[in-house]
Amino acid sequence: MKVSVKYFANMRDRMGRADETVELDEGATVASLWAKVSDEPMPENTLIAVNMEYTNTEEALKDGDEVAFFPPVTGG
Amino acid sequence: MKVSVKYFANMRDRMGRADETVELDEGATVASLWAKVSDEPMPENTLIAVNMEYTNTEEALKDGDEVAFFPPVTGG
Amino acid sequence: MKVVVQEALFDPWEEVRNYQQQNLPRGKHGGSVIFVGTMRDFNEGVDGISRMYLDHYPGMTEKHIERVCEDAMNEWDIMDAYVVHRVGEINPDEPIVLVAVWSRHRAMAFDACRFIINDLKHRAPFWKREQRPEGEHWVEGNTADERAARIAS
Amino acid sequence: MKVVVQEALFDPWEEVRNYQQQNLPRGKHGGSVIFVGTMRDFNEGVDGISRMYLDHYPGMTEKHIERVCEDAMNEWDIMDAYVVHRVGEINPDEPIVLVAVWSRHRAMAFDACRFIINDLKHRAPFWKREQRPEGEHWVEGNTADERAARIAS
Repeated sequence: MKVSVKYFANMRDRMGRADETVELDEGATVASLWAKVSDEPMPENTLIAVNMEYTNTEEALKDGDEVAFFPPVTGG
Repeated sequence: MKVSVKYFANMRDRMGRADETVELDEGATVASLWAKVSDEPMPENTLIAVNMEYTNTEEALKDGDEVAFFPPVTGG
Repeated sequence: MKVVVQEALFDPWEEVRNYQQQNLPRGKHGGSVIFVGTMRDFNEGVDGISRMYLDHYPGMTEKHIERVCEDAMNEWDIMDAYVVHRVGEINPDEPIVLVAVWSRHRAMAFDACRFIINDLKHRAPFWKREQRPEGEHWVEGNTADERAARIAS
Repeated sequence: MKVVVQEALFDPWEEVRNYQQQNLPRGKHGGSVIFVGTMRDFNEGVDGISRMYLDHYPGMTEKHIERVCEDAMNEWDIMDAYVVHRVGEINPDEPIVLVAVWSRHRAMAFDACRFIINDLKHRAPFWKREQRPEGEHWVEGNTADERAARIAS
């Protein structure tokens, strides 16, 4: 299955890319996706959204999901 | 001594006048002023200001004071 | 800091913009909180209020509100406060009162703005007389105890 | 209810006036509470911040703020809410965010406005990159625990 991945703010700088499409095995979770896109552990305080809803590393992914990784927010 | 007295809102309607000057004996308090301007007891919840500062019926008055009687406020 | 009590209708948004342009240093405040109280055409379960007359105690009103604003500026780290309150004839949908507060941080602005409008509602010498379908009616204020409880809220 | 995320500079007072004229029934709301967040030229002890870039997550940002406004309208008896948030390049003294809430009674408007801006600051996907004298700097957000604590405040 394929998921699209987005990175924002300093996560984009760290990854060196803003987005990508990743091929995953069935049953993959957010954690296994991270292991595929980076050799380093996920930075502490990283926020995760799947299909624009906050979630955590345990969430199982489905084909076509949009996954985003980003640092704590600083709007307003 | 003389004090000037003001009435606002329904207190003005009740007294039938907006203001007046009252002659008082030395040592008069707000309570004795009220007894002079009205035959009725002061309505419950009446607010009192002397020289534009909230006070109570015990306050002793001085010549030239401005005393105001009015109901609970309803601004804003 | 400025407190204005006036009969004339005013545009609260125009007032806030102008006051800010003329009085606030540029780039120093992080947040402003504005309260605008507007005349409703209903009150206390009565519909069809067509007009209102707002009585006040000239002199004491301004003095009282100015002191409340000073208290707020001492209590919280706010940069400026601006209050406009109308008196006299007011029609439904017209603004009655504007309270604008500027500060470096938003929590202070919320607290100070709320403190000023709460005190103003419960302590400043204004009285509303509504034109109701059955006739003129002085709005009843709260008793001292209720007032104290609400100021604390 | 309306949520707008835009790059263009806006005049918060003009926005509030127009939104109110077009969306609020006349004579029904007793109070409105407005928060405007403005860019400061200092932050975290650093002076001389000359510009800021506000990154965001298009789509999620709008969705998140809309849900927060719906939550506020369900939680408190408010009549309407309008939020405008800028993204992209922002200069000191320019507005970043507007949160406007209208209600029959003022306490509800204060609570709802504060709830929306607190959630927006701590949960909506925006990120600030400041142009400081020593270079560009991503502003550090709070950790989840601090965030939860502040949302409750």
